[in-house]
Parts: sequence; C-alpha cells; structure tokens
Amino acid sequence: MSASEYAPPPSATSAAVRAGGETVVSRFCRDRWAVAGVVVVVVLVVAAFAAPLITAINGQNPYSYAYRGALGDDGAPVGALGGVGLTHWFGVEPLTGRDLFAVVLYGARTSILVGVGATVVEVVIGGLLGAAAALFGGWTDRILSRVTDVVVGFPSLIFMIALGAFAPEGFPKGLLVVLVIGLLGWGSTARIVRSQCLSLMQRNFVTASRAMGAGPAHLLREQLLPNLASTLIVITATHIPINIGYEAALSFLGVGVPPPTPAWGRTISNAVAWIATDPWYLLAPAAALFLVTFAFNLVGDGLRDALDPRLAGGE
Amino acid sequence: MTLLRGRTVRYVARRLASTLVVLLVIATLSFVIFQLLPSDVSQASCGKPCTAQRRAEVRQFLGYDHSVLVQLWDFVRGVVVGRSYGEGGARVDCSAPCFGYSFRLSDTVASLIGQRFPITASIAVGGALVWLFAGVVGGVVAALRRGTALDRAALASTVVGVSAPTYLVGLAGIYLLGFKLDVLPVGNYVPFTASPGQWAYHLVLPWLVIAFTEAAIYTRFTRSQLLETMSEDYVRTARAKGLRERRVVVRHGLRNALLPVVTLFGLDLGVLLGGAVITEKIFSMQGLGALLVDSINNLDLPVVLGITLFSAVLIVLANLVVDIAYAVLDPRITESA
Amino acid sequence: MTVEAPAGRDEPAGTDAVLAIRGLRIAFPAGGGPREVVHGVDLDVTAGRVTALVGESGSGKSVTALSVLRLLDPAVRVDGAVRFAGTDLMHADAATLRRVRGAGVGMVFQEPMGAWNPVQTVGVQLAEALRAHESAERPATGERVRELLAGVGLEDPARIAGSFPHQLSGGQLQRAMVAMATSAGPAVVIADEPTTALDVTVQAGVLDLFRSLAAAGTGILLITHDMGVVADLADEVVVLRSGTVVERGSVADVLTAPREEYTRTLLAAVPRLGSIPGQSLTKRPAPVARLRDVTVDYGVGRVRLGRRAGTPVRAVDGVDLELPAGRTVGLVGESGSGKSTLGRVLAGLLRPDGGQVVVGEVDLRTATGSRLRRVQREIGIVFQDPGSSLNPKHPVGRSIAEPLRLASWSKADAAARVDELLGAVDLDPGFAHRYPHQLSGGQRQRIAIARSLALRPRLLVADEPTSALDVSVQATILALLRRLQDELGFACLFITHDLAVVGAVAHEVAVMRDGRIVEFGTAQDVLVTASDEYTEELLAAAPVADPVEQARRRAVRLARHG
Amino acid sequence: ACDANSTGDEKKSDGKIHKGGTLTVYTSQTEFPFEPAISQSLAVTSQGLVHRRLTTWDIRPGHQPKVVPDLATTTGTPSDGGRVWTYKLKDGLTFSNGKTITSQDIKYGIERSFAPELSGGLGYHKALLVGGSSYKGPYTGKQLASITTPDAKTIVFRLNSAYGDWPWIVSMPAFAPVPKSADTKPSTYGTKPVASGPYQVQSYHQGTSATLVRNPDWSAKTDSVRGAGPDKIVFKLGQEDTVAAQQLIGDSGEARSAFGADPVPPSQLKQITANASAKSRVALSDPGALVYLAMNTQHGILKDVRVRQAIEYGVDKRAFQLNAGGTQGGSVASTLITPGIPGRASYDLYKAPAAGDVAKAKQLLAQAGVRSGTLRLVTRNENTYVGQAEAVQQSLKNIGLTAKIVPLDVNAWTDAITNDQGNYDLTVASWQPDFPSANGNIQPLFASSQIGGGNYNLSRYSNATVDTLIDKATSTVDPTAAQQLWAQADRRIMQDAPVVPLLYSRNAFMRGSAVSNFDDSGFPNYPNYLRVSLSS
Ligand SMILES: Nc1ncnc2c1ncn2[C@@H]1O[C@H](COP(=O)(O)OP(=O)(O)OP(=O)(O)O)[C@@H](O)[C@H]1O
Ligand SMILES: Nc1ncnc2c1ncn2[C@@H]1O[C@H](COP(=O)(O)OP(=O)(O)OP(=O)(O)O)[C@@H](O)[C@H]1O
Ligand SMILES: [Mg+2]
Ligand SMILES: [Mg+2]
Ligand code: NI
Repeated sequence: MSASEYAPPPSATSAAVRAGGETVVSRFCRDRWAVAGVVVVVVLVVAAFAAPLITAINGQNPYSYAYRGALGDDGAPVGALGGVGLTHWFGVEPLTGRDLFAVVLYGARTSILVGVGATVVEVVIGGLLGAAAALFGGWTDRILSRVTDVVVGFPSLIFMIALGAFAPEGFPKGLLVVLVIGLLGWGSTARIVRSQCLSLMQRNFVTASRAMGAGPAHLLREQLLPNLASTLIVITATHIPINIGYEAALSFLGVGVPPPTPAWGRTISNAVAWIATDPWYLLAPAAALFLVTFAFNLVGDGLRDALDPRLAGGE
Repeated sequence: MTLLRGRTVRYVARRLASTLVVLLVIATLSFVIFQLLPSDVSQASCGKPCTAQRRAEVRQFLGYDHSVLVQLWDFVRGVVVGRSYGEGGARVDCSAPCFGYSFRLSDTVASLIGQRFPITASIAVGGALVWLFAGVVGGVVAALRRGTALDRAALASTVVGVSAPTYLVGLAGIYLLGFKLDVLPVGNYVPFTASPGQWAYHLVLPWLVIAFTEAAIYTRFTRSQLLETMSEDYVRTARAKGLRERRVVVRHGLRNALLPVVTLFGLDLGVLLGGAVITEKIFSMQGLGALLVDSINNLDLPVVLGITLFSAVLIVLANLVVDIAYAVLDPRITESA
Repeated sequence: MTVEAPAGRDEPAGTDAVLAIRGLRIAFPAGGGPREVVHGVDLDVTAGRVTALVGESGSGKSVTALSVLRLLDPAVRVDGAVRFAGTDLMHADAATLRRVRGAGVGMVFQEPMGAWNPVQTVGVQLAEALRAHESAERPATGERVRELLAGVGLEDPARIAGSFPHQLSGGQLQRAMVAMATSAGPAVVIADEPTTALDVTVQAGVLDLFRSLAAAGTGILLITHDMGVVADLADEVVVLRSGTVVERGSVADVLTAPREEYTRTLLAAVPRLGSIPGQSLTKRPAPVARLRDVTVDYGVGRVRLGRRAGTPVRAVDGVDLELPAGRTVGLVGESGSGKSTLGRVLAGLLRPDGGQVVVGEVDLRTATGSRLRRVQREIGIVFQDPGSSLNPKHPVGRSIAEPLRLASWSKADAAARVDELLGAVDLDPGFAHRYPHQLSGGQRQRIAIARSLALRPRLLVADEPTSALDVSVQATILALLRRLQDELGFACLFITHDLAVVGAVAHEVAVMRDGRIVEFGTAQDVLVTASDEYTEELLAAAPVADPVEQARRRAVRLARHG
Repeated sequence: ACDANSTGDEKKSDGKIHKGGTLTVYTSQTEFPFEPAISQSLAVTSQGLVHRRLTTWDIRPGHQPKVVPDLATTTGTPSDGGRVWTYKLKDGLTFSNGKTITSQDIKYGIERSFAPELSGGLGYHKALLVGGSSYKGPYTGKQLASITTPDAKTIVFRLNSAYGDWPWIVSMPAFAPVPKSADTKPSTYGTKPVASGPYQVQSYHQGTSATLVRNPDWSAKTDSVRGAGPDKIVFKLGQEDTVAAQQLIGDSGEARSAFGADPVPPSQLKQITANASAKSRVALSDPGALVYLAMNTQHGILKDVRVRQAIEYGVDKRAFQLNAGGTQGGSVASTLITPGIPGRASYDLYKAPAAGDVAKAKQLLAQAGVRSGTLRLVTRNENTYVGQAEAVQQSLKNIGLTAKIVPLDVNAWTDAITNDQGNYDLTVASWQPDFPSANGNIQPLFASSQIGGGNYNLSRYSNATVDTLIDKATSTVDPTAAQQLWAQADRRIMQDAPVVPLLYSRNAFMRGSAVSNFDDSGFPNYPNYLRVSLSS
C-alpha cells in the first residue's frame, strides 16, 4: 500500500506544503508593530549616520555655544517650550545654548552604538559561558559559575575608575565603553542562560539529539539556541536602553565617551536636574531614547513570536 | 534517603567552601585595583596643605606602603586573629573577625555594615517584593492578551521603566507623591524596631522607585516565558480538567515559566542587598550603597573592601538559594556534585 | 467526496445521545488560507455505550476529540454544533465550559507524556482534578488519588502519586491519565488511544474499567487504531478517513461485514498472532550489542537539591541480552517493567549502575566524549514518546535531517534523503516543513522513525514505534523495517506491547517483568509455545479483531482469574 | 565689598538674636564628627558652635571679615619680628565638663593634630611651627617643643619664619582646646567631644544626624561672636541637595525652621526666582571664591607667555558665567585676590568684551607662531565641572585651539593636578581661601614651593620675583603693609598670565521662613552659623 492510495484530498496536500513553508520572515512581516519597529530603528540609524547632512538644514551643530539671544541671564532658554523655533527645532540646551536637535541627533550615534554593541558583547559572552556551564557540567560548571559570581560580586565602580585612568588615551573611547559594559555585565545573562539550559537539557528532544551523537556545539546551536531565543531577545531588548543609560554613568567616571561628543545618556542625566525649570530639555533626548527602546522591544517581541511556531497564525 | 540528604548537605557545604575562594579572588582584585587607582589613597586623608612627607606618613600608617600580597595577608590574618592599628595612646584594636577599620568613620567595618545593612535590606527586600509582584502580574496580563492594545500598553510602560534612569524616577516620585500630593514622606529611615508602621510608610516611595525599573524587566521576562509555556500540552490537560483559567495560568503556565525569572530575582536581590546606591542617595537613607560611594570617593579602602566582600557573600548565597530553587521548580534538574 | 452532512443510512440515531456532534468542520490557519482537516463530521456518544472512532493516522480523530471541549487553539476555525446534555458547547461561556470539562466530559490525551505537567507530581495533578469539581462532601484527596491509581492497575499507587512525570514509564502515565479523566465521574469519557503504551494484560484491565464505567451509564468515545480493542469494547464503530466519516454501524456489522472498501483494507491489515514471518533461524550472526548483567537503579547517584528523595527503584535487574546483526529482538512485557530503561541503556543515554553494555567494540559504560558520540551515531533510536523527542522550534524536516548533518551530509543530499524517508514512512514530502505540533500523533511517530533510519544505523532501538499507527500504516512501517533490515543488516531492539506486531517483526523475543527477562527465545517458541506463566497470560490477554471471538477469549480469561 | 544687592532687605536682619527653638540644617555631608584635629571647616560653621579657638572670625554683612579674639584676649602679640606669637587666655573659660580651660589644653589639642591617626585637617601650622615637620603627635609620649605654656593662661608659639597672618591661623579648628584626660579613645573623641562653645554634642549618628544642645558651662560674657540662638540644632546628614532645596522651597513643617548647608544648584535657581516666597528666603552671597582656568606654564605651548595671554583675551567669560547660572552664579573676574578680602585692588590687565576678544587672541597666537594646538583639559567628572570644561573648550575653539577634555573622578583629578608630573595643560579650578587674607589667595596658588607634591600651584608657576614678594608679604606683620604687598603680587602674577580668572562665584542658600539672621557675606560666601536664630 502506497502513500498516494489514501492520500488526503489534493487541495489539502498543497495547502499543507504552504502551511509548513511559512518562514520566520513572513511570520515576522505579518506583525505590523514589529515591522514598524524595524522601520523606526532603520530610520534612526540612517538619520544618525547622516546627522551632518540633516543638521545642515537648520545650520546647527551640537558643539557651538549659542547663548546670545537663546539664553536668559539665568542660563535658561528664552522663549516658549525651551526655545523651540525655526532654527532650534527641539529648543536649546540651558547653560550653553547648544541646539538640542543636533545634540539629540548626533547623540544617537554614540548611544545606539554603545547600547547595541555593549549588549551584544554581554549577551554573547553570557550566553556562551552560561550554556557551556550547563552543557559540560561538572568542573566546567563549577568553575564557570564561580567566575560568574566574581564578575557579579565585583566592585565594578572602582574598577571603572581605575580603568578610566589607565586606558591609553588613544584607545577608541566608544570601543572602550562597549568592552567595559560588556565585560562586566555578562554575569546575569550567564546565570539565566545556564538555568534555562539546565532545564532544556532534560527535555526529550535534547536527549534525542544526544542519542544521535551530537556534540556540545551542535546541541547548543540546534537544540538549545532556538529555545533560548525568547530569553535572549528579552535580555537584549531590555539591556539596550539600560546600557545607553550606563554609558552616561561611565562618562562621569571618565571611561565614557568624552564631551563634547553628544550622548543621550549624558544629556538626559544633565537634563534631569532641569525637570522643574526647563522640562523641554529632558523631553527630546528622553523621547528619543524611549522611541529606540520601544522600537527594539517591538522588534524583539515580533521576532520572539515569529520564532515560536506554536504561535503562528495566532492573529 | 538519609544518604541523599547527606549529599545535599555536602553539596551545600562545598558551595560554601568555594565561596571562600570567590571572596579571596575578589579581595585580591580589590587590593590590586586600589593599588592601580590613579589617585593616591593618602591624598584624601592628608589634610590641607599637604606635603609629600605627610602623605608618606599617612600611607605608612594605613599600611598602603606594603605590597598587595602583604596587605592581603594582613587582611586575612585580621579576619582570623584580629589586628590593631596605630600605636601608643591612639592604638585601636579590632578583634577577630576583623574586616578592617575605617579611620574616616572611626569604626570597625563590621560594625558599620551592621548599622547600615538593615536600611539597605529594608529598601531592597520591600522593593524586590513590589517589583516581583508587579512584574509577574504585568507579564501575565501582557502574555495572555498578546498582541492586543493591553499588551502594547504594557510594553510601552515597561519601556518607560527600562529607559528612565532611576535618578529621574526617584526625583519625579519625590516631587509628585512627596511634595505635590504630599501623600508620602520623602526619605528619613525609621527603624523597623522603632515602629513597623512608620518604617513601611517611609519606605513606600523608595520601594516604588526601585520597583519601577525592575518591574519592567520582569514583565518582559514573564511575558516571553509564559508565551512559551502556555502552548505546552500540559496546559491543555489542565484546561481539560476544568480548572479555572487563573489556576491554569498560575499553576501550570507560570510555574513552568518562572525559572529564568527566579534566577534573575536571586541575582538582582543579591546585588541590591549590597547597596541600592542611587535610591539610597536620593532618599537620604544611609544604607550600604551610600556608604560604599562615600567610601570610594574618600578612598576608604577598608570600608570599600568590606562592603564589596559582604555583597559578594550575599550574591553567592543568593545564587546558592537559586540553584536549590531550580531543583524545586524543575524536578528534572540535578546538580552535578 | 462529499463534504455535506451525510444523509440517509449514515444519519446517527441522535436523540438519546449525551454528546452530539453535528457537521463539525475544523480548519487550521495556514499560509495560503485555512486548511480544513475535518469536513463535516457527525458523531454521537450515547450513555452507557462505547463508540469507537477508528481511522487512518492523521484522519482527524484527535482534533475532533479536542474540539468537543474547545481545547484547540482559538486561532483554529471550528464550525458545527457540539451539544453535551443539552448544552451548546460551541457557544458556551467560560464558566459553563469549565463545569463540563472534567466533570461532564473526561479526556484521555493521546500522548500521555507531554500531557503531564513536568514540575508537579502525578498525585498533585490528580488531586487538582478532583478538587476542581469537588462536591459537597470532601473526600480525603490523598486517599482518593491512591484509590484511583490502584483502579487503573497501578501496583504501587503511593509511589506513583509521589513521582514526577519523568520518573514514570509511558504506560504508568497513560494509566494515571485514565484515572484522572475518570476521576470526577464524567458523563462522557473521550479516550484518545488510551492503551497505546500498555501491555495486553494491563490493557485488558483498563478496558475492563471502561466497560464497568459504561455499564454504570457513562458514554465512552474510544479513539483507537487497535481493532482488537474495538472488538473487545465497542458497541458502535465510526470509521473516519481524511476528515470524513466513511462508515458507521454496530461493532459486529463493521468488523465482520464492512461495507466500505476502506474499512476492508483496514481490517485486512490487522496483524494476527501466529503469523510468524517465515524467516529461517539457522545460524545466529555475531552480536552488534551485548548486555551483561545490566542493572539500573533510579533515585540514587545525583544530587537533587531541596527535594524529598523518591524511593529508589530498580528498573533493570541483571539483564543479559545479545542483539545479533540483521535480527530483531522483540521486547515485550508489563508496563513499567523496565523496557524503555533498557532501550536508553543500549543507546548510551543512561549509564547502568552495574553490568556491561558493549555496542560494536565500545563499552558504553566507560566511553565518554567523542568516542561515545561516534558509537551513538551508529545507533538509531525511536523514543516511546515521539512528540517530545522533536524540537518544537524546528520543522520536522530539519529534525529528520539532524543525524545527516551530524554526519556532514550536504544540504541537497540531506534534503533528498529527507524526502525519501518521508515517502518511506508514508508521509507527503510537504510535511518536512511542518512543526511537530501541527502533526497528528501517528505522523509524529513516523517522523521519529524516519529520523532513526536516516543514517542507516547498525543498531536500531525502537520503543513502541508503531503504537500510534493505524494498522494499515503500521503494516507499511513494519514492512519497511523488515526490508531495511534485510538490506542493511542492522540489529534491532523492538519494544512493543503488541504481541501480534512482535510476531510480525521479531526473530527473537524477550519477555520482561519487574526489570528481569523472564523468558527469551525465538519468536516461534515464545509466542506459540509459551513456557512462562506470565507469557501465557500475555498471550491470552491479547485481543483479536473479531468481536465474537474476542468475547469468547475474554470469558476464558475471566474464568482463569476467577 | 557689597556690589550686588539682590537680597538687600536680608542684610538688615543682622541684629537681635532670638533665643530658643530647634534649628535643622540639611547637609549632603555624611560624616560630621566634631573632631577638631581632622576638621577643615570654616570658623563660622558647625565646628565653631562646639569648639572655640584662640581667635575667631567676625563675619557680618556689610563689614569686612575680621579676626577677633575668642579664647584669647587678643589676636596675638608678635615678637622676634613675627617669629614668636604669644596669647593669654580670658578669665572664666570652662569646658562642658565643668573644668577650666587652660593653655595646656590648647597645646594638647594642637599636638593631637600632628598624629597620623588624626590626619586630614587644616594643617597650615604644621609647617610653620618649629619642629612641626618631624613631630608625630602626643600619643607616642612626645611633646612639641615650639609650643610652650609658661602658665595655665599663657601659650607661646615659635615659628620657623615670620608669619603675619598667624592670628588667622590660630582661628582654625586645631587650635581648639582638648582636655587630655578626656582623650582616652582618640579615634572616637569627635563623636562626644568636650565642648568649649555654646553647644555640645548630644548625639551623633554616623551618616544620619548630629544633634547639638546647649552647653550650660558656656558663658556669653566671654564670647562676643556667637549668638547662640536656638536651643537645639539638628544636622540632618546625607541629604540630597535637590531634594533638600525642594523641601525648603515648600517651607512646611520642619523645613520652616531649617536651612540648607549646600548651595542651591543653578538648575533650581530659576524655580526659586519664579516663586516670591522662596525668593525672599534665598541668601545670595556676594561674589566670592575665584573660579579660574589654570594654564600649566611648564607644559607644551603654554610655556609661551604669549599663548597664555592669547587665552586670557580669547576666553568667553560670559559663556562660562551663563554655564554657572548667569549673574546669580557669579560675576566675571579679572584679579586673583577675590572680592571681600581686605586690601583687594580691582584691575583688568587683559581688557576684552565679556565674550572674549578673538582677534587679539589670534594675533598673539600668530606672534607666538602657534596656528593650532591640542591642549589636555583635565576636569572633575561631575556634570557641573564637565559643563565648565566644555565652556572653555568652546572658547578655545574660537581662537583655533583644540581642548581635549579628560574627565576624572574627584580623587584622580586631584592627584592629576597636584602630583609632581603635571601631565596636563589646562584645568578649571575654584579657590576659596581658608582664611580671609590675600595670603590665602596668592601663596597656595602661585608660590613656587607649592608646585606638585599634593599642592595647589596648578599653573606650576614659578617666578623668583613673585616668590620674594610672597615671602615678604607673608612675614609682614602689619596688615595694611602686607595687603599692599599682596595687591602688588596679584598684578605682577597676572602679567605672566598663569591663570585666567573666570568668575567670582556666588552661592545661593535657602532657608525656611522661621529662620532669621541667615545671611551670606562676601567672604566666605557661606552662611554664618554662629549667628543664625529662629524667629519667635
Ligand atoms: N527517572 C526515574 N526515576 C525514578 N523511577 C523511574 C524513572 N524512570 C523510570 N522509572 C521507573 O522505572 C520503572 C521502569 O520504567 P520504564 O520506563 O523502563 O518502563 P517500561 O517498561 O518502558 O514501561 P512502559 O511500557 O509503561 O513504557 C518504572 O516503574 C518507572 O516508574
Ligand atoms: N496544529 C495543527 N496545525 C495544522 N495541522 C494540524 C494541526 N494539528 C493537526 N493537524 C493535522 O490535522 C490532521 C488531523 O490530525 P489528528 O491529530 O486529528 O489526527 P489523528 O486522526 O488523531 O491521527 P493519529 O492517529 O495519527 O493520531 C492531520 O493531518 C494533522 O497533520
Ligand atoms: Mg491522534
Ligand atoms: Mg516505556
Ligand atoms: Ni497498539
């Protein structure tokens, strides 16, 4: 007896093929919010890249002090809404009179680079070490887990102060920030990944894979990673804004991207003090950070859902 | 059965022993880094005007003229047998276990931590409970309403949570609830023993501030994990039994989704118990975090080291508890002993 | 093929039905619009009677069952009417639905292993079901749970109740599932393949339980592929094919005088005990794998933190076994006797606590790392629970190709091989792109078989590989295995509860009980002239696909037991 | 020296001191021991409430700061050309433990300040007293021979060289009496010291609060400076400055009888000016402490005086001023001696518009042959300081120089600018003299002895003429003569342009509505705690 003899009606067969053939990409594209998130991220990255061209339109740059006419005697912007106008689309920075639009736009370069870069370092290191601890177990696990303890328990603040003074001055600061945040921040990711891997390793499909003689690398790539995806996506999406803020903290320890290079984190932390007197100062950079975070989270959610075949067609 | 319990005890004992190694590594690193620090430790306590000679005297007196290894050895010996500082009429004894003495604060490090820890612990534990509850509930709601406006609203608010700096949230909270509406007191820690009611009342605002950011992260975690588990077959079984949806979600979906959340919680709580720097600062509550920052700014190595080691112990213990919790949460997991 | 509501002779009686399904259509969302898999099914379950729903694997039996209690994903389109005791379940609100679930209609799921929450003990989950529909008088739940477990023939109900799902055998979980489904005294029990993991003696016990429930007025919808079970238990039979009812009638009519061609093919494919393959059992080839005095104890060895350590269980107790190349050894035995455990030992997934396991030249007890992995690549294994052995995040095609990729096959070669394998297990190549949850139980099982054969193994460990397959597909698979074995000469450990299947494939048969092998011999010897008392009992308990003959056998068996 | 009168009406409150009530002080400080040996605080703040010294400051709005006798009968009698100073104690001085205050107690107090266990305080005397540099304190059993106490009421100091400002030196915390019998546990003496002033420490909770209550043994008859108004003074420690300011603006409850010890940050000044009630409760100091740009005269292109002068012309002081909060933040500076210091002469060697004279600067640079250049600008890493550095950076850009900002944490910064290497070009610093004499303005910043080694000659400026002038002025005992010499030094130094005076900064302090006599004068642009009282 052959397969065709009792095959389902022809219409069902071809539909079956299509049902299976639906790719992650097509599922992702069905989520309008997620696509919107991608668009926002792309637009922002392009805008950040093209910042000099864009600020050329209103003839501003994020460095020059322009207090004449823009600031009152108390250093606060003159005019409504923190000095919003035709030349200063987002108003001006109090105390300096710099154009906020330019500051925010150029700031995107630093912040997105640091936010994404540092998060990637964190997640890659944390993910690999956490998974390795779970996969190999025994001494490997014990040593890696204790190393994680050290990294988490270590007084990173002092370390950063020391580093700020010891990093060679020529060392690219952006890279330094990415490394500092990444290398000191992977502890929690490692712990979470380890715990999830321990749990996944008990699942039958991992056992099945082991039964086929799969080595650790294969297990990680084929079996664990697809099931860790949602965790890693959440970690990534939440760490990006946290690391953008962290960059600001670092710049105060001398490890960050030095002024006058604009960065959202620094602008926001400066603006916090002005919340009562010039709330507009805070608004633009905070909204930008919110937008990027929101976009990354939308993309993350969309990706998570798209990667979960059991949710397919849910909407 | 006793045999197995013996194994568990041995496992815990071994973990605690390895904690000592972790602590020693952290202590060594701290000494080394202090050595590498660009600023001179004696600067802060040299006085004004300062001379090179005075500085040398201070360094010598504080023991920083020795090599890292000697300092480490002195420290470890102090922990085991106690030590004393200074000489003659100004001699200060620090009996074992001596974790150091702060001349800036005229007190042993152990006693300082003892005074400050209740404050930090009050902030941390209360805040942790608030965010755990808010985060998990938020995550559950978002997951169950996946893709709806409610889900997106939860997303938006969590994004505000993760992207708003604690400093901003804290000040906003103070202005709004403390000054504008005048419903909650701002700062001023009241010990639990003095008045539990006042204690909680004064801590509500710090708890909310701490919880604001963290709850956001927990919401996202819970949501994503719950989405994974809710499509498992056993959830269908639970429904077929005729359980209330709430019970299905909590006992079957959530229970299986909690592993990474618990890991994160253990870690966060452990770290937070070592000091909630910004929150303590904003609310003028002098916990370990505030003490740590002050001590770093004043290069008060004994205190920095003490707090660092103390919080490392907390983190390691929290991790141990989490590892034990894994076994409870997922009975399939065994620890390699 | 007509999809309109069947008329005339197929119209079910309907009036006294507790559960009435009318014009049920089920469509799954898919890329190119919804794909309908059930095309207007009518079905009645009458109080006190057993309705059997039989049909090809993938014909829509399980989804029909699930749709009754609205357990399908909300995204799945379900049309038609389902009425239970006068309530319209299709439009019932959450509270009504909850009252009906469990208490009105009890459900036994097809794959028992995935259906249990892995982090709660079986006892807790059973108690939860009891409590969900608690009546006024509070029964002592712990005791009730143990009673229920004992009622389905579980010998150590206290241990079972205190165990987590992963600590129990497939059959134990399945029986516990039956206990749970019947715990709240439902008016209707829907049992989806409730005996697939049960050996015939235990199966007989469970069927007796169903029979007594029916006698007490419960309506039972029995989904099964096993014509013997149908013959043993059913009053009515409904035959489903590709989502459409092709035949229905009383069990006697359908089994003895089928009207439809399809039903006839189905019945013809039922393997019969005694139809031993005519393989000459001349000289025994050299063994591929050898077990010596193998012992496995569960519950000792690793640290399980913070938990009450369960009672240690000796699952395998001094087993000696040789698996010769080109031969199939059938392993039968009571549920929970250690068959799966033995299979895992053989596949190198479980280190025995004592004894020796040699596959090829490698001792699996001491081999580690890449050495172990090399041997494992030559071993194919079909897990008892095929659903959970497939990564839910991968399309099944990818899972089938996994061993190929481990052996560094090229993408194209692997894809071609996957198509070939799918064809061999009677599945359309389009299935490669589907995810495990989009398949029926039998389809998943065939995927698992395909994967195990992908690399032309030297040793095949097949744990109940055909338990979810209807007889016609089962016949295809068995033939495939025989053919491949002739071609490749692999050794095979074939674990099954179905003596007829053993008869069809095995050269030698081992009978296991309480972790020991109580009888071993050629299939002929064991199955025809059983010497062991337990084996005899097994043979007597195996149902046959003829209602009259089966009623006689049952009477004989009952008489023997007094 | 009152050139700004924005809070004119407040100045008149100088007068009646009402007795009674509980005064609260919000401070961001977390340690607050009343330990004279390690204190660096001004004579008119917290320490002055508990500890009296030989002399003290008479600070009143509208008056120049004066040194006046405290425990001593005079501000000091010099002999040997200003190398020996003799003091007699007043009659009827008692400690809070009832014992009479003797000259030995003062000597012991000074000796303690040499002990390494109690290092960290103001230590000008340590280098001035004969034998001071090798003395290690009384705890090892040794005494300092250059301090003698011929009788219980007389104390004589022998200095290494003549020192005209010695009367100011003996107003510092280390010159407070400490009874040896009470100093049994030196490390904790500060938590419960024996008081000589109008208040004694009732309780001290490290990091949280310090409470002072009246010292019954203090007698107003012997003390003309301290008002001793409130019955009780509570210092709330570790208060976040923005929150404290907010509390004071709100002016309800406890905050009504409280004041903030930290200046209101510029970002909140605007909020205060918009609120009439709050505005009336701000004490805005006269321009005081000097904020300046130090140019490392021993480093790179800045060795060339023309480059430094170019920078003098080029700096946009207005931008800098705005960055500090506008005129409320300070007034534009041109001299080294700050307003409020007796004998200050006002002048401007590098006259330019407030926004700088770019053309002149470029011209000078051209003369020096410098077209462009990169300068290393080290700064503290807090927002305010980085902002200031950026303002300088922008100015320099205008004249074609590039400044590379290197933010460092406070300790690292201090080390970087005071160590022996001096690897930087520029830094912005602020200098508040520890006592109101031009000496305090000039000597620490420009004497060549103050280069490196933890000292504050940040320009690393070394000029023999200036050094001689400084030495001469230092040893001149007659105040008027000394003041003239200091003014001369001021001008001479500015000719070499080692620093750009940027601002004389002003501080705004907030008080609650029940607080009176809370005002702020030119020096030390800080409120005078000694006279604050509560209205009835
Ligand atoms: N992880 C475990 N921990 C403790 N006991 C276990 C564990 N796994 C299996 N057992 C017990 O070991 C015995 C043998 O189990 P096994 O799965 O090998 O049975 P089986 O013969 O395959 O049964 P079935 O036919 O029902 O699948 C059973 O009693 C089971 O409860
Ligand atoms: N979630 C799903 N998405 C898409 N198709 C599905 C899904 N679930 C089941 N199917 C398809 O629906 C059809 C009917 O499945 P069902 O599980 O009812 O089969 P069955 O009759 O129970 O077969 P078996 O005897 O193999 O268990 C099958 O072809 C299956 O592939
Ligand atoms: Mg099925
Ligand atoms: Mg089994
Ligand atoms: Ni079967």
